[in-house]
Amino acid sequence: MSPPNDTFEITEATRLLLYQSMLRCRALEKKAYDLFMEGLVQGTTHLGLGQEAVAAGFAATLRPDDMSFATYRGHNHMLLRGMAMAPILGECAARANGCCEGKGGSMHITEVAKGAMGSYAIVGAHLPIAVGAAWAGVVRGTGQVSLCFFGDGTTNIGTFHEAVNLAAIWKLPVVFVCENNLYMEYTPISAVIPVEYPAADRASAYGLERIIVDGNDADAVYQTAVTTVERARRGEGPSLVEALTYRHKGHSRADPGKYRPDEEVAAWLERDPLLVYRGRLESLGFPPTVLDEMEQLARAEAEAAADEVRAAPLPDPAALMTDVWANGGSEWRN
Amino acid sequence: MSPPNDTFEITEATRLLLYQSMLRCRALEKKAYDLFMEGLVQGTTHLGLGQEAVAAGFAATLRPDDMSFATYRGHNHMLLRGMAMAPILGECAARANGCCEGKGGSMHITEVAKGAMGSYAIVGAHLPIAVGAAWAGVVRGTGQVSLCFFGDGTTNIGTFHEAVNLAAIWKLPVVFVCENNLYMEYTPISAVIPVEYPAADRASAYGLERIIVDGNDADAVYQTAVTTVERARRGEGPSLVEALTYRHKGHSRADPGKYRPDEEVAAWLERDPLLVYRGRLESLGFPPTVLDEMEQLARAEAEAAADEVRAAPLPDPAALMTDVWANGGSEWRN
Amino acid sequence: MAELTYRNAIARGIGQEMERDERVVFIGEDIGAAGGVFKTTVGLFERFGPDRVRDTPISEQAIIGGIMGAAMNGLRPIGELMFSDFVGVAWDGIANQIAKTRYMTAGQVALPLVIRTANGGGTHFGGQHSQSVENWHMMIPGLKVVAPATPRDVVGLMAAAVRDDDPVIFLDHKKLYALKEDVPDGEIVDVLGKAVIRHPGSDVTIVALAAMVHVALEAAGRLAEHGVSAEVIDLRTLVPLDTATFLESVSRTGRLFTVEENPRLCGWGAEIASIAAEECLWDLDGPIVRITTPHIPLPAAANLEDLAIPSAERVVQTVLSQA
Amino acid sequence: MAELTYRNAIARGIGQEMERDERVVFIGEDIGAAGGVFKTTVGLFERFGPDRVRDTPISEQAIIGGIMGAAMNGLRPIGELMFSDFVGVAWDGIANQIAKTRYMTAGQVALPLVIRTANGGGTHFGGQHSQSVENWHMMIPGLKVVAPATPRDVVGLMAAAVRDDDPVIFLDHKKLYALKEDVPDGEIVDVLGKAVIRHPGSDVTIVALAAMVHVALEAAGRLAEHGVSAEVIDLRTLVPLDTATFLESVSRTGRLFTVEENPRLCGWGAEIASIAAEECLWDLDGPIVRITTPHIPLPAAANLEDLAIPSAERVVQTVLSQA
Ligand SMILES: Cc1ncc(C[n+]2csc(CCOP(=O)(O)OP(=O)(O)O)c2C)c(N)n1
Ligand SMILES: Cc1ncc(C[n+]2csc(CCOP(=O)(O)OP(=O)(O)O)c2C)c(N)n1
Ligand SMILES: [Mg+2]
Ligand SMILES: [Mg+2]
Repeated sequence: MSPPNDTFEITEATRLLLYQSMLRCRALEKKAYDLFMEGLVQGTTHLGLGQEAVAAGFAATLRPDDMSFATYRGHNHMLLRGMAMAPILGECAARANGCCEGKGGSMHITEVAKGAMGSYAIVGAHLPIAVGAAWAGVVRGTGQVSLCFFGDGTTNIGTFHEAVNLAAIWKLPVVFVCENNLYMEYTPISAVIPVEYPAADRASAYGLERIIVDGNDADAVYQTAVTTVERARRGEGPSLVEALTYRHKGHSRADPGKYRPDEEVAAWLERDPLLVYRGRLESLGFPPTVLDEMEQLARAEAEAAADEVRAAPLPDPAALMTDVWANGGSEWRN
Repeated sequence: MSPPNDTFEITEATRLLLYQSMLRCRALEKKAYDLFMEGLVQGTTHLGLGQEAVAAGFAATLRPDDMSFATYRGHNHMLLRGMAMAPILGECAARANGCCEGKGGSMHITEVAKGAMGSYAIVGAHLPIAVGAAWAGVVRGTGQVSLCFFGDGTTNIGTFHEAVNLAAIWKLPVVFVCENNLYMEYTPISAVIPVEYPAADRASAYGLERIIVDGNDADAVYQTAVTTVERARRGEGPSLVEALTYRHKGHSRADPGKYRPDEEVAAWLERDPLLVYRGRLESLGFPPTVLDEMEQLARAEAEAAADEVRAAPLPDPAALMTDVWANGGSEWRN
Repeated sequence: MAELTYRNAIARGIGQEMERDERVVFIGEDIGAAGGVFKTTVGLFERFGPDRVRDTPISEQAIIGGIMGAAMNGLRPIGELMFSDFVGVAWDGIANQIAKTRYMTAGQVALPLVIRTANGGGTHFGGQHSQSVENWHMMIPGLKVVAPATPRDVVGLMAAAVRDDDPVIFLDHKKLYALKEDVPDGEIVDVLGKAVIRHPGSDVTIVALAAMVHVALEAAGRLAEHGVSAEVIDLRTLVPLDTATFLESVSRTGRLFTVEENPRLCGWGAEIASIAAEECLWDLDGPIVRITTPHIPLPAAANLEDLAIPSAERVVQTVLSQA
Repeated sequence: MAELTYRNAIARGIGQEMERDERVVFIGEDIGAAGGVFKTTVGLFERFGPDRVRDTPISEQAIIGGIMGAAMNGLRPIGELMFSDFVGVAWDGIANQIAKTRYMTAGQVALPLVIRTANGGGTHFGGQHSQSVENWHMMIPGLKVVAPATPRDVVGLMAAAVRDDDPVIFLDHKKLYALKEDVPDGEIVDVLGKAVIRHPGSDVTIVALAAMVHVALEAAGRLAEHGVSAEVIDLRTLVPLDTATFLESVSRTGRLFTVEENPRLCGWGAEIASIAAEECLWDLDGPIVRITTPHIPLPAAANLEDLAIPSAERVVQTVLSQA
């Protein structure tokens, strides 16, 4: 694992932002979980509980016009681009207040106006999309960076290869971030790759540097994010980052995650990114009361959002036939 | 470039076989070219003129039940699995005597009974097919090896990545052979890859060795073939070989190949694999008269095949509606 | 005879065939130790071991190309794509390679393989995990297409699919996984290309498939209360297509309705309607009416999805409005 | 007004739009310096430079995903797939991502993009380089589908496609590349969703598309000699579909024939026939007849391919046999 880049100091303000970001992610997703339990979520949902440090570290480096693309496990990434919690939870519950008015569902959290360019439900689909968006930024001279988050299992699908290659040859401002949480759905990634690190050990195939970061350490992620985002912004091309992390829950709502050895789960729970970071902040002298208060705030924000969802109406039946086309409608004939 | 493996001697008989193989490929494809000129070929055709050493070197190592998969530029590979010339030329001309009765066309030369498992017209399609065939051999315990030939440009498509990865993790007996002839259709491969060697520089992404061979030197190819095919046969898994070579003509019938610098073409024509090999054989003391005679025989074989094609009828109109299904027919309703 | 769910029928059908013929192998994502993400393949890995039941990487093109190659070299593979929407990722392999290779090689290449996938909506998974894609395959010459409506048919049609020497797309319907019925013990083997009349009737013919069969049956029950006798035909397979059964039915009833889960344009319903409009026009006593999902992607929200997919109520109202 | 080939009309159409709007960019394999493998894009690279006309690797999924992303971030890209058969390699991107994303995001994501590709048979390239795939796209909600029959329409419909704020599949037909006609100078802009009557008639309505328009026109000429007055309708776009034009025609002629290059099942012909069978059944004086390629992959041999694809002779015989 590359040592955290310590050529620059992380400021106190950044540290608080990172912690706050993680707390908000955690609160959001716990609330999503509660909403299933209440029977408010009818489809599926994929939580990033345990992977918050990756989302926090990268989000902290972005400009408002940068573009983030994520998977179905994308709530955290989308939240930290500035989305409010209610439209995220509302979409998980497919309510009218959802960011996609309930038409997308939990796997498609999106708010384009905030650079939350979407959550994609088909493995690998968004990698070339993120590349194309970055290219458009170059053509238009905007200086935008495109962030693309995906899992370890995604490194075995064809679009991964095509997208990283295209970004590399066109030197596009894309940061590909593989969140290696050791599993696809039920199958461990180690069973289906011939190398140790699914993303990092493939970087050289695209002329890229091998970058591995502790994905449960928000500081380490942040430093890697600064380096790779700046590199992209300078026009020096894409990076492929592998962040080692773990999901606390099963793959999706339907999965209790029983295929994982108890000791493995326990070891990673000890390395919970929030615990790790709280410990660091305390040892750096941040007062526990402030940290507690931040946590309270995050929870209150999530609870308020959940209340909004509970009160939100179902989507208007008229929404069924809107927004297939740019004219707002769905007519295919005259 | 790896030096030719000289841990074993190439026998005289093998040398003659390699030369004869190349002569036959050359004669076959020159004849295919003549047949266009005569207006007998209506569709397209992609010649491997200049790339014969790759086909010869690998074919010389195979067992009859091994399986070769190639691209539209696959005439040579299919020929050297033991196909006769007439069914190949007949298929190029889409005549009734073609190996696919004229229904496949020049891009689909196939004779399954000979291990000539087909020529595939969509870039990358055959890579996973070759992998699956190898897997079936393992399940059935046959000891077969699957050979998969493709071009430099093919290394950028998704199936390349998926197929090589699957073969690597399942340790399947596949030898992937990238014939790097420097160009896709009109665009040089160097314009679209971020590494120097499109296949070799990606081998490590699949835990495989980096293997580059002079694809215009039949001995070097043969030695690499022996090593990689034996490795596969021993159950030690796939190899990814990059053979450096050049096509003498344009990409296909429609392409005069004008985008290539004259000096580049000239330099490669000097390194014509047949010239190189003839020189080597002569310097090893093989009598020129014997070599000339071999050349005559190859030409005569091709001329006889061309005559068969010229005399062959068009496909029977009834063939239109046969062989969609295993029952021989094409009915989709009762 | 014992009660069997549609879900369990899948493993039973595959198991029956793997037991019988050792050339039958099965690959896909999470199908092995995990027993499938819908628990449709539970027990197969334990019974047949990792050589014959094998988890793959997330590489659908390799799965599809892989079973094609395996079929070319002596196996009779079944490949699973987790959701039928994912055929898009492997569409070249399905539509261009598997479907066409026998024809393009003048019969040299045999491809006795099955692609099995969880199809259909009604589970609120959103637009990319809910599609009915049987039409995508029906459109491609060289593919056979099976979509069972009952647990018994899952077993019998799976056997027929595996034993068929041509590539078969086997679309089990997610919404039906919990459906139960009594199914005979022992081997069940059907033939492809036979529709069944699930409910005889004399006033109108309703042609349906998979989950829509149950919608049509419920509608037929309610129509009876309105004095309309509806015949419900379950197509069971789209290719081969049992045209005789529905043409004969229409010749008796004079009215044809199709109930189709797919988006509207160019579906199997259009094919059925066109065949009838060409071949039994003079038997018709009124327009041919297709009841389909509108031509829209499927929404995630339950209330919207329920509106989109044809319901018994919609079928009843449509038929009555035409009476 | 000058003579223009269908082939050159493609570059003219794209050039017209790139000139007008600098957000229009164009990517694909060998489209730049090489001018396209069919020479359909000659001159664009020289005119607009490598930032706006860009050669890609052989990575169709990246091309399609790439233009989607580019459209999300302010461009109006055109992506070329060299042969339309290759949409199979990128089908997830087309059918699941591009088609559905606007709907799934409740209108947030605008995708003003064009996928341009060389479609159709008659050039003896074999089963994987000759398909007509307009039906594959018509079937997917969220895609507009354009298939011009003439050089002028290539320019005008390309302009309409590029200016449209929705994803448009633009299928130019390989067999027509050499076709010439006089085309007005200056900007040409059509609207999507307007069919044209290419040949007025009163006895039968023949609906056709792209290369089949010319087959239908030739047939109409010959039918006239047999005393049958055939109206030939060129649909020009499948989505949006101009149903009014053909329904009105059928209401006058009483007979409907479709001439379709695609394999038989579930094509646009079936859709047209179904619409007519539902909406103007009482106007019909006889069965609706679809003339299609049989449900087979296309063979490479010229004599076989010519038999497979509908010919003027086949149209004439079919119409006469129904008279
Ligand atoms: C093309 C495709 N194949 C399979 C799936 C089903 N699926 C959804 S998530 C997933 C596992 C993905 O693993 P990984 O990339 O490691 O991401 P993670 O879920 O661990 O974040 C699979 C197989 C899918 N959505 N798309
Ligand atoms: C998926 C796909 N994309 C594009 C093509 C068109 N095409 C045919 S050959 C070719 C170039 C292939 O280059 P390479 O792999 O280097 O093989 P070579 O022709 O040089 O042997 C292209 C782009 C195709 N057949 N399939
Ligand atoms: Mg994972
Ligand atoms: Mg090449």
